[in-house]
Amino acid sequence: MPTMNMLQAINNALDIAMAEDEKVLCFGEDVGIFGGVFRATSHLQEKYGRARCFNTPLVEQGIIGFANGLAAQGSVPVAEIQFADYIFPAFDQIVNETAKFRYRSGDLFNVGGLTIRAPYGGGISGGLYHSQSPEAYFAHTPGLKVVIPRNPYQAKGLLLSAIRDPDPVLFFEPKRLYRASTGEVPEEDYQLPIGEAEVTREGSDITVLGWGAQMEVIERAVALAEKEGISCEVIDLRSILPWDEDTVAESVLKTGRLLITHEAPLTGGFAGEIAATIAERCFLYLESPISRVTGLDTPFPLTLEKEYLPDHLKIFEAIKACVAF
Amino acid sequence: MPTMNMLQAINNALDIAMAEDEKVLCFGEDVGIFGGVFRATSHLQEKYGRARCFNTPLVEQGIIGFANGLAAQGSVPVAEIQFADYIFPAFDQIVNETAKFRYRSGDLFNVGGLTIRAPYGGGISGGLYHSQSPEAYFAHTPGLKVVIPRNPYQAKGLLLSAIRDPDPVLFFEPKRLYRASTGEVPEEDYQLPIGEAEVTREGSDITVLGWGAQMEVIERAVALAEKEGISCEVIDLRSILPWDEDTVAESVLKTGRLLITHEAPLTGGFAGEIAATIAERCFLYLESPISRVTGLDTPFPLTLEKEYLPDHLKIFEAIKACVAF
Amino acid sequence: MTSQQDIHTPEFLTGDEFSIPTFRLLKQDGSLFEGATAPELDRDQALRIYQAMVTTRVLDERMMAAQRQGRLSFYMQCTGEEAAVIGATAALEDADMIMAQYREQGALVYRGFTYDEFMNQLFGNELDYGKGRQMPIHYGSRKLHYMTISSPLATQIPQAAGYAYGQKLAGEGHCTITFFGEGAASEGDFHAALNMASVHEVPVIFFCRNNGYAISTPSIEQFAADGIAPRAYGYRMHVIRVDGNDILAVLAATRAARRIAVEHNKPVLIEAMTYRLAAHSSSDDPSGYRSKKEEEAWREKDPLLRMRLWLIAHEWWSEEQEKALQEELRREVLETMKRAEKRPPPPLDSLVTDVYADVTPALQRQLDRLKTHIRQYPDSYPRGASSLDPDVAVGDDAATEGDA
Amino acid sequence: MTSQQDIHTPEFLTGDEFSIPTFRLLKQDGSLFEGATAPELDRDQALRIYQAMVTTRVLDERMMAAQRQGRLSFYMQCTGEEAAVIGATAALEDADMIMAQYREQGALVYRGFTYDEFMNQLFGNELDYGKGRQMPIHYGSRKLHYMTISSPLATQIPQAAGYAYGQKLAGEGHCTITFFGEGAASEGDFHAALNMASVHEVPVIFFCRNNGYAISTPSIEQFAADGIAPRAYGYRMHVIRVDGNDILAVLAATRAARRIAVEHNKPVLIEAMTYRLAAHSSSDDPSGYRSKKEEEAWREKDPLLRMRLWLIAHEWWSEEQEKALQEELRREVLETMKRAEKRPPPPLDSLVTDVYADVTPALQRQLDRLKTHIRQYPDSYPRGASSLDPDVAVGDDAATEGDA
Ligand SMILES: Cc1ncc(C[n+]2csc(CCOP(=O)(O)OP(=O)(O)O)c2C)c(N)n1
Ligand SMILES: Cc1ncc(C[n+]2csc(CCOP(=O)(O)OP(=O)(O)O)c2C)c(N)n1
Ligand SMILES: [Mg+2]
Ligand SMILES: [Mg+2]
Repeated sequence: MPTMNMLQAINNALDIAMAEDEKVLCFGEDVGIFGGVFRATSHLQEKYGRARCFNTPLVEQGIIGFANGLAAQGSVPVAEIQFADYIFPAFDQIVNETAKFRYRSGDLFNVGGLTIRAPYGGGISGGLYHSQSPEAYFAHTPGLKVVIPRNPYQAKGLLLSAIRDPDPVLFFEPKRLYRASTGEVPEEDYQLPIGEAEVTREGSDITVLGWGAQMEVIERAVALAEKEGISCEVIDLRSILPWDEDTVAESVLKTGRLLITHEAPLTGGFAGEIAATIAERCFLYLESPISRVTGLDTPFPLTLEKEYLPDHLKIFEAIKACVAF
Repeated sequence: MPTMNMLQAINNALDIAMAEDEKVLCFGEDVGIFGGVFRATSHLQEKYGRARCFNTPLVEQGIIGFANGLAAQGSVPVAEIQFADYIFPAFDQIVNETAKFRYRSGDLFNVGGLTIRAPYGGGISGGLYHSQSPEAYFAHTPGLKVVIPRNPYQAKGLLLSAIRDPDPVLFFEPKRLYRASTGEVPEEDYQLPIGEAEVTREGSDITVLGWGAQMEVIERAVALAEKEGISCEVIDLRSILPWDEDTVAESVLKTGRLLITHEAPLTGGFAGEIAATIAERCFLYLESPISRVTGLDTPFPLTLEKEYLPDHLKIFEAIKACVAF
Repeated sequence: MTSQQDIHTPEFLTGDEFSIPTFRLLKQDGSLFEGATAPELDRDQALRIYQAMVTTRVLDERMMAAQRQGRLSFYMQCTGEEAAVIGATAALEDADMIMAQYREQGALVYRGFTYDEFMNQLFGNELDYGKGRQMPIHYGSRKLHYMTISSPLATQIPQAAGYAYGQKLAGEGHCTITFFGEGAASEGDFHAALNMASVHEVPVIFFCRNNGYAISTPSIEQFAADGIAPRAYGYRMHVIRVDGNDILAVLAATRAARRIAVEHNKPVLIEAMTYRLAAHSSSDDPSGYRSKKEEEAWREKDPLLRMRLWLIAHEWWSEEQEKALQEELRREVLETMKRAEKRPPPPLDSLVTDVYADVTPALQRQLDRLKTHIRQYPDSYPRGASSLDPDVAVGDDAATEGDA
Repeated sequence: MTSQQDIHTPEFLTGDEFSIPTFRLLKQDGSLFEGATAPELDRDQALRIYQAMVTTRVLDERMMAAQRQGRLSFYMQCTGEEAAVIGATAALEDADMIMAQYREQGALVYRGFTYDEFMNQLFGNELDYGKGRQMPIHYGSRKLHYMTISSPLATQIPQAAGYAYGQKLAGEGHCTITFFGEGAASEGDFHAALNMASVHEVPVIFFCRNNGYAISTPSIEQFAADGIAPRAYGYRMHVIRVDGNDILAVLAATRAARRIAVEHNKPVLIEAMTYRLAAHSSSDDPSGYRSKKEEEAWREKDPLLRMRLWLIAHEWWSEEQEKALQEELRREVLETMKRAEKRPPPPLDSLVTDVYADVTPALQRQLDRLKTHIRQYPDSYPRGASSLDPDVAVGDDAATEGDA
């Protein structure tokens, strides 16, 4: 099996989807001949022509508006937003249009073919505007699906599922891992399920839950915890919306403890939703308060980024505090 | 003391603020000679001239961009968004600009003078796009303040505080109550604190928490509960961001139970944040799971609006379920 | 690509040096302007157009009255703008896509949306294709290629560009028309749409109904320029301004625009100068912001009257036929309204369907809890309770029909 | 207000019937075009301008080199566009507001931002006015009336309209200039800004640097029209296109624009035709999307050289002075860079200040917990830990200085 980094896996998924179905189109700022500022769309214009892979003018609300129209028409647009920080000009097209298209028309029309890709997250010295993790903004929006992969294998399988999913999917890519994360990725077509979390490590003392780039951070924290004799069950949520309550609840019923981590600020972050739901479902089984290890309630900083981020040491300490509660 | 409805109280607050400080400006779609589609800005153009109260072109991103610039310059803009459902085209200007202006410049510049007013919420047969409660989208954004009044007295005092607050404030007005809610409102200038919840009724069995139009719904539910011998403590959160953890936690430490209600969909709604925080802070004192009574995880419907809304009966049943847990 | 000419003194341009004329064919008395030629139009199509205009007018009058009687929660009239909307639609092929703002019910009438279909949407009953989820006037029809209306303004404009791009790739010779008001054209989405359409060369017609007002805001507070038309220069887009109350001019202009769009894959902007004769909506009262005199002046330019006079001059129509048609339509409106009012609401399940292609387990749980609750208090939720009773429960022929 | 003229045949316009010339004064050899008159410019201001151009160029060259050496995380050059940015700034009063995109460091240099101030921002140290929160090149200066840069494109354009509206109400005769690229002009905020500015008659200058590219996207894929300038017609706004590499033309055009803005409260659009000679940023490599030949052709239009030749012709400058200035500046860059690199980071508290005017109790608790954590692992957070040691802790003179 070939080894790929996450960008290669994404590029490969796009390539497979475009080869298979000529209705699949890739576009966004600089995605054409240049292949995107991160090169996720490299060579696609060469292979599939300018009509199917192209640069757009610099206007996110237009990109998504255009994509909504294409999807309603029956095409399968995969629109790239250059950084998740720049998805907000398209917020209205996404939350008022994409999300509500099917519902408001009684399913006469829908934009289920739409996939929106955007690199998200910190750890790359990006400061306020090249670091944000906006998944919670979208997770409050019924009608959308939100998916985040943790490694190249997941990225390819989930992206292929997203493109073929009958509902619109926001696909956030942890850009810190674009080149840093490598692994074996099958050459052939495969899909991974949307809406299902994955237990990546079994354990008995505490459930540690995250998604995207935090999974790698969790692994480091858990290694420290295991050294201290704490047995951790690790879950990659993968889909933020809809999210897999059952898998998480089942795990917490077993471990009695839950820690959730994300880079986005604490207040209103998606960890709150998970904590609220699981605390309700597992009320009598919780042995300690659900712990949230997240970014601070501030914009994303630069020089003190390391201090800001929910790193393995903060998670490790929080695991210990839970277990010692 | 005169009796006013909520629109009159808001109009009165704007009038006082404009009379006192010539830097205060009111603008938005149709706010000029027409006085706004709900008439919240009636007569202000007549009184203070077209330069200080005016119609804008129909472009929310422009309204807030313009307002951000005005606030940075030292003016005190009070921008109206005609319906909270139409605030999303301005989402980028609000979450990437308004919220981060002071932080990113190290306080060289700020838009603290800005207030954004918008009618929100359901119950008026508005369907998908004249009913939304978007407070949770903004509550995930450090740098913003989010305030929601429950009645005319609160509306006037909180709006005057919002206008004079050194930070930008989103002021969501429960439009269902615009004319329906009336009460005594002092003629003179007064302010109510931002960031402080208010205990509107003391009780011992359960804390029932909400904001805006839900407060009236809570009162009806609580009246039913009291008849069954359940003593409810009722809290109006008033500020969604920053929110008053201490007052809520203190109440729950006493009652041991918490119910939170809002009209917005459950998943990612602000009740999740409150539940997560309070469950952590009051872990050992909770006698039943924190209950959330909210809108369904769907867009806002029309014909079946009554079925969709978290009304007094649903809250009443949830109160009973908590107490019976 | 920019022009190559140089100047050596700093001269500013403002666009005042050229002006955009208005294309007109038909005078208010039903005769043609000197030098004007009517577009090709046979009796059948002429009558189809005219009858659609009258059908729209009657619907609007009656439904606004119904709203005033409290039978309907909300309504919006097309009144005064029928020629713009129907003339443009008549210039298209019936399979071309229409993405409208909300005041374009005339387009639907022209394509054959029935009074029953209108009423089901207006009353949000079980047969509403939109399953009672949107406010009145948010029509949609898949079979008539009419995209369901969405309230947020201007969002359909870039969507139309995207839709048309898909049509171009499909290569079946269809195009998309998108209607919007001069107010909505202030939104950022407008700029995005026109720019993307011209860069990507898509077969789309941007049809602006410049009716003078956006609710209470007169166009003079909406923009400082000579209408919407000169914006086309910013995108090197074909543009024409047309008298929106002149059915022949609208038809001819839109036919020509369609040719440019479909044959050359070039977007076109049409600005139709017209006037919103009625209030913005049933919630509005224009007396606070404009004069009766202004309204009267425009009432004299009534597009229906203008076309009727033309038809009568052609002996394709008569006052008797007019009377009969009006009476028939009025009766039909009332009958269909009564039918629609009486129909049950959509079933409770429709609260959670169509959020996703399939109902998620979490949503199903929310619905189940809601059902339990409603069974406990059936009288408090008469609409929801009605569909819990198996006898009353309805299938979803509504959606199926609309889909057909 | 729309034009009154009628036509009776459907003729479409595209704007091709008129074209927008380019205003030029200075030839590349430093002499004036025939018929051209240089704007009033005394030796002092001419040298202030030229030295700002050279200072900017040297800063850019050195800092890009520093980035390549790994001393700096990120950098963006103004190279090739110095005349556009500095010429425009020199046409303003120093108290006029500047709201720039990110490639306008020349404006700051002209107003007196020192190399030390640049370096503190670039290295995000304790003296950075922005407290080390933003990526390199996000400068700001309150005392120099230069709004702190924000990465999201085009957001500053409607803000500039609002700022200028406030200036108009204040009545002190100031205006605002906002700079943006031809790429950013595709954003919805651009349309919003120009329309609002012309409707509300604000003293703002919209200055578009049309440098041919938005990262890899050539302007031909950005818009189909003759540049940005014709968009002004859509707002009935004064517009001029100017050779952006011609310092005299930019100066003259912007001075004239300022007069229109301040004396008549009318917004003006200036489109400066120029070229981004360097890569988009230190993260970019243009060889993938444009030819060396194209770059070379533009390198020959170097705006610095053009002005230098003009100055030398006036005997206001010499090759010796040039050499001395360059050497001095290079030395200064290196010295200030070394100083800035060595300075400690902003204190840990700066993570939570300025989110609100006052730190909220909840944020204070988050900070306290963070401090406890860092004290536990000081070696893992060297920057954060350094300010926990009271000896190293710094006050906030940074902010105070910037405010002065
Ligand atoms: C994004 C958005 N902002 C505001 C509104 C509220 N609104 C509904 S119609 C309208 C005026 C539209 O005017 P115009 O586009 O000229 O169309 P007309 O009503 O004249 O046909 C406004 C402000 C909305 N529906 N969507
Ligand atoms: C809203 C937004 N979208 C995308 C980006 C990413 N981005 C940064 S610079 C740039 C190109 C800007 O081009 P232009 O406006 O022409 O300015 P230039 O770099 O040529 O000076 C892009 C796409 C951004 N910063 N903000
Ligand atoms: Mg209008
Ligand atoms: Mg550029």
